[in-house]
Amino acid sequence: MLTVDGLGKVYASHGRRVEAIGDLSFEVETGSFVCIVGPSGCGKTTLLRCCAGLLPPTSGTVTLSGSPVTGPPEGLAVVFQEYGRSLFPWLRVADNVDLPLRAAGVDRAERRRLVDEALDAVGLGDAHRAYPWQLSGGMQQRVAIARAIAYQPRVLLMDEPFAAVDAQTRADLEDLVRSVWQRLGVTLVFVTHDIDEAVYLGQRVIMLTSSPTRVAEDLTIDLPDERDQLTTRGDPRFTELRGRVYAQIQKAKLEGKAR
Amino acid sequence: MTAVLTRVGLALGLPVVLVAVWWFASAGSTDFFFPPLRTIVEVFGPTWFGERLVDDVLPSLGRLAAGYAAALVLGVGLGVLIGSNRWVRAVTEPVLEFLRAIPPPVLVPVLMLVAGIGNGMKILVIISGCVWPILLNTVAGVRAVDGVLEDTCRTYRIRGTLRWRHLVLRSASPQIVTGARQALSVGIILMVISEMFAASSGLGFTVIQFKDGFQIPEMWSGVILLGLLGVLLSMLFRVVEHQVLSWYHGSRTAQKER
Amino acid sequence: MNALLGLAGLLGFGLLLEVAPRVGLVPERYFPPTSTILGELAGQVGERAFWVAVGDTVLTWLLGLAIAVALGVVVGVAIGSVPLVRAATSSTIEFLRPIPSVALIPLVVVLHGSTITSTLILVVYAAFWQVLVQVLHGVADIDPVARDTARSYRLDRWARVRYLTWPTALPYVVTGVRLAATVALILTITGELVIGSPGLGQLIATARQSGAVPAMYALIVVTGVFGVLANVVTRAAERRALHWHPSMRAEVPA
Amino acid sequence: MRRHLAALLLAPALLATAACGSDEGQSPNAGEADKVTVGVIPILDVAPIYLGVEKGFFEKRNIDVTLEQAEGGAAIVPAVVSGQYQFGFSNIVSLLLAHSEGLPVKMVSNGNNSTGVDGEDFAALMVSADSPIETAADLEGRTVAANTLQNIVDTAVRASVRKAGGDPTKVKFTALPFPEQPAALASGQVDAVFVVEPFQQAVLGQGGRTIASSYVDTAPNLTVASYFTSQRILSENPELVKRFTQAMQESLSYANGHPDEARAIIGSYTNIARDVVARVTLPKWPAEVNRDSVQRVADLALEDGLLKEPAKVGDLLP
Repeated sequence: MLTVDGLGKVYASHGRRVEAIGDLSFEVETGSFVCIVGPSGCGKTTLLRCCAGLLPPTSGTVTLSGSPVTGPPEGLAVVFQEYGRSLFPWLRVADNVDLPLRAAGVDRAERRRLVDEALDAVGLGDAHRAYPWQLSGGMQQRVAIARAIAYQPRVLLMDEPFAAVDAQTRADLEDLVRSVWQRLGVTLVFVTHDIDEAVYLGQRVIMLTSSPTRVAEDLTIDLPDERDQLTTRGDPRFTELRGRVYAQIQKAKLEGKAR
Repeated sequence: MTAVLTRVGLALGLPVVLVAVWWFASAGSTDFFFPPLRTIVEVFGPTWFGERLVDDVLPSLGRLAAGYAAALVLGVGLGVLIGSNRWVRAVTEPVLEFLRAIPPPVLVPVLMLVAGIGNGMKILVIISGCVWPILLNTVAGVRAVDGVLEDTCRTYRIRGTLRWRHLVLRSASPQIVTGARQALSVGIILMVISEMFAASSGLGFTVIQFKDGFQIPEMWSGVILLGLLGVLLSMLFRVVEHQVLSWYHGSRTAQKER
Repeated sequence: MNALLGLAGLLGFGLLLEVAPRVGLVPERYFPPTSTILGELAGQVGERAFWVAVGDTVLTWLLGLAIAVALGVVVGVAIGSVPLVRAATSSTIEFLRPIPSVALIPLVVVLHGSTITSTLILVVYAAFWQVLVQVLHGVADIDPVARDTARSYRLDRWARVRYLTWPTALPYVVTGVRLAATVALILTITGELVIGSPGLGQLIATARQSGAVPAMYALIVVTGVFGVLANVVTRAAERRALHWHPSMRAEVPA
Repeated sequence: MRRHLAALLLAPALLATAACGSDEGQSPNAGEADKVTVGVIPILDVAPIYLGVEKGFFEKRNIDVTLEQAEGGAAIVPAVVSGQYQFGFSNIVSLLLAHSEGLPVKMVSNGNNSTGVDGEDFAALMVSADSPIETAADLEGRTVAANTLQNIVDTAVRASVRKAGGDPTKVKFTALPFPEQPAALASGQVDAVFVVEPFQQAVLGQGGRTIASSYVDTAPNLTVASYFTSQRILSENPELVKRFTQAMQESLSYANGHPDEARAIIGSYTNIARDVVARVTLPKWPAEVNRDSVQRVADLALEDGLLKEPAKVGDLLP
């Protein structure tokens, strides 16, 4: 269980205080898939970095399985938005996936198996020897996902991972993430600014206000577990949920402007 | 096929023409200080391929190699230390900028006082000149490690040696290589200069001896040998760079095409 | 904040060099304390010979730099504008460039003795390549679309150089000047030191000959200050010349 | 190729600095004094020419002398040949080498000679006080510092080694300027030094001891150095050379006869401290070159392998 309790983050620079996150509290059940959406610039990335232990909060706490997060905790993986910068350009694809396992002290044979499996799972079974920059953007993000899979995390955080890939690739990757989640049984927190994506992917959607960020609404997505791009998106319930999230975000934007 | 021929022709054409011009223009030269190229080429072999190769050329190159290697280790090591700490960086930066700005040859007389006139002094001279470009470029490179990659290492708990090897050093390697290239030309300069000051062997020493003994064709051959060595070492450097930085050039080309 | 820390660093460095010889960590004879060096420096600054030497050094340096830049730009634009010439000269340039300029020392001494001319030859030789290579990069960097536009508007050759080649190459030229200024200073001082042409380098040689260790250090400090000045001035010039340019170019391994 | 390129590159540099360069090929205007530049080394040995200029020995022969200080004889020879200087001062080995390599040089006057007195010369082969080296023969396998190699110094040291019964080929030489030799000797970086005045005084001051007077060992009353000019000046203006030689001879004789004035003038063109100048041993300044000693040095240089073939000494001598 991932618990965010009273989280606040204030950036102070050049004498100006910018309150990025006001007061955020929510919980993510172990093994669940939660999407976080909010208007652009609402501090989604800040929230995710606090959860990952990459950024110390100004106030409040993040707790993972009962222990407070003060630095990157064990068993947590992050897939960053900037795939081009999160992969080591000097390592081949397989070595990129392999490096965290080496750091974790996994033995060679096991590492090999995990790397092969993870790359197969994302459909890159034949790209072991390529360098990341020889791949397209979508494929690079697949490598980043494979790296997370091979790491076998208990919690997987994804920070707008598909913001920079084209629409068709994006649909494929969404389905990939769903299947990975179902197979691995990880706790998945998925940050996005895309409302369709959030509703399509998550079991729950947490909507945020403009900064200073608060939780605007916590919505359960009662769509069936088996989802696919055609039928799920055609489902009237999908349209309804989507409309609700959309309205909430619009409201948050307006409030944000009014302030 | 024709494309290859054209390229070879373009690469060799001008050098061949220039050498030919030199050859024929100097053929009948009676000017003592501009001997015919033919004479220079004739003395080149006997002058350098023999005892002098072992007694002068190799010791010079050995000192260069030793000094350069030490400067690499020292420069990269200190550079990583300084570059990865904001405070250390802020404190040392002006001092380093100053030390780097000192033209390295002026340190020769000082180092002679301190380290005498033997191999130690000459290696120290080479280190003292080569270390700065490497050090400062390493600092800049380490400083510019990508934030996302840094975060990636943190979340995946990649630490210690693995982190130094696979994140810090590799990130900084394009800049380290730039520094190393600058250091190489400084090193060659200092190899020669240190031998012009006090020596009983070495390339620089021998060339000066030829000058003092008025053996002008031999002196020219020494100048040419130094030039060839410079060219050879820079070619060698390119081969190594190609190995070390293939990922860098590849990713840059990929970026440009996108 | 950083400036303060840097100042503290400089002071600390000076203090270290003051204390180390005083407490006997290093022999004072070879490592005079900072105060001695600075005192000596103050003494030197009061002497005419010092300023004459400074003048000679600056003259050699700037003259060499100016000649190298002028030659580098003219030759670079001439070679770079004609693709065939560029292709035909590239191997020669790649060969001549790494030739260490100090290899020419015996030659210039024999030909010109201990004169400023000798040192100038070294300076120009070394600095020329820095400029030339940058200019060639700059000329090669011309946007093909801009080139086609210029052609379609039937700009003549001179207008193309004036409005297309030159503005594109300018940032590279400035970078070349910055690199050349450093190299030129090194070779100026080296020439004076080794060849004995008049200037600061020769003063260092004289100080060495008479065993005046503090004077040697004082003069080395002066050369360091020159180096810093050269860096600061040329970097500022570079920023000024490039401020409009999309990429403040870093030196990339080419 | 490089040279041509360099020449091409440097044409503007040369133009720009023509003012500081040489002005060769000047022709004497009737009535006006001939302007000549003489390349000298700032050491004791050239006191006569400074004295001669001061005393007007050149002026009265219608020669306007400018003295230019250079690093060593090896640097002066090319400058004289290229016309940058009209006359120069150099040790005789450098001249013999230059001559044998085909450089058109010609001696015009004696320079200076050793005192001829063993143990009381103006130059000496010295070791430090605690050195086990007793004679020059003990230098086999040892390192000796010489200001520059391939000149009179290493030839003379080898002569001392030979005289003491040692094998001169087994002595190693390191090039080190005179001023640094005392310190190098004291710190043990070299086993012996060959120094001239005033550095002889410095080594004596630190307790060093003389093991040989190498110039004395080389030849009796050895001519160490001489003034020379180029064949071109000689053929274009033989009359000027003649006047220069006469002025030089008068200067040499005067200096030889007035050592106190010589000492006084040394203080004016060197930085040697007054009390040291008073103590140094002065060379001898005979007016005529000791021809036999030049021949002897030529023979030694041949034996040492410095010269490839016997020198035509007669062509070089005035």
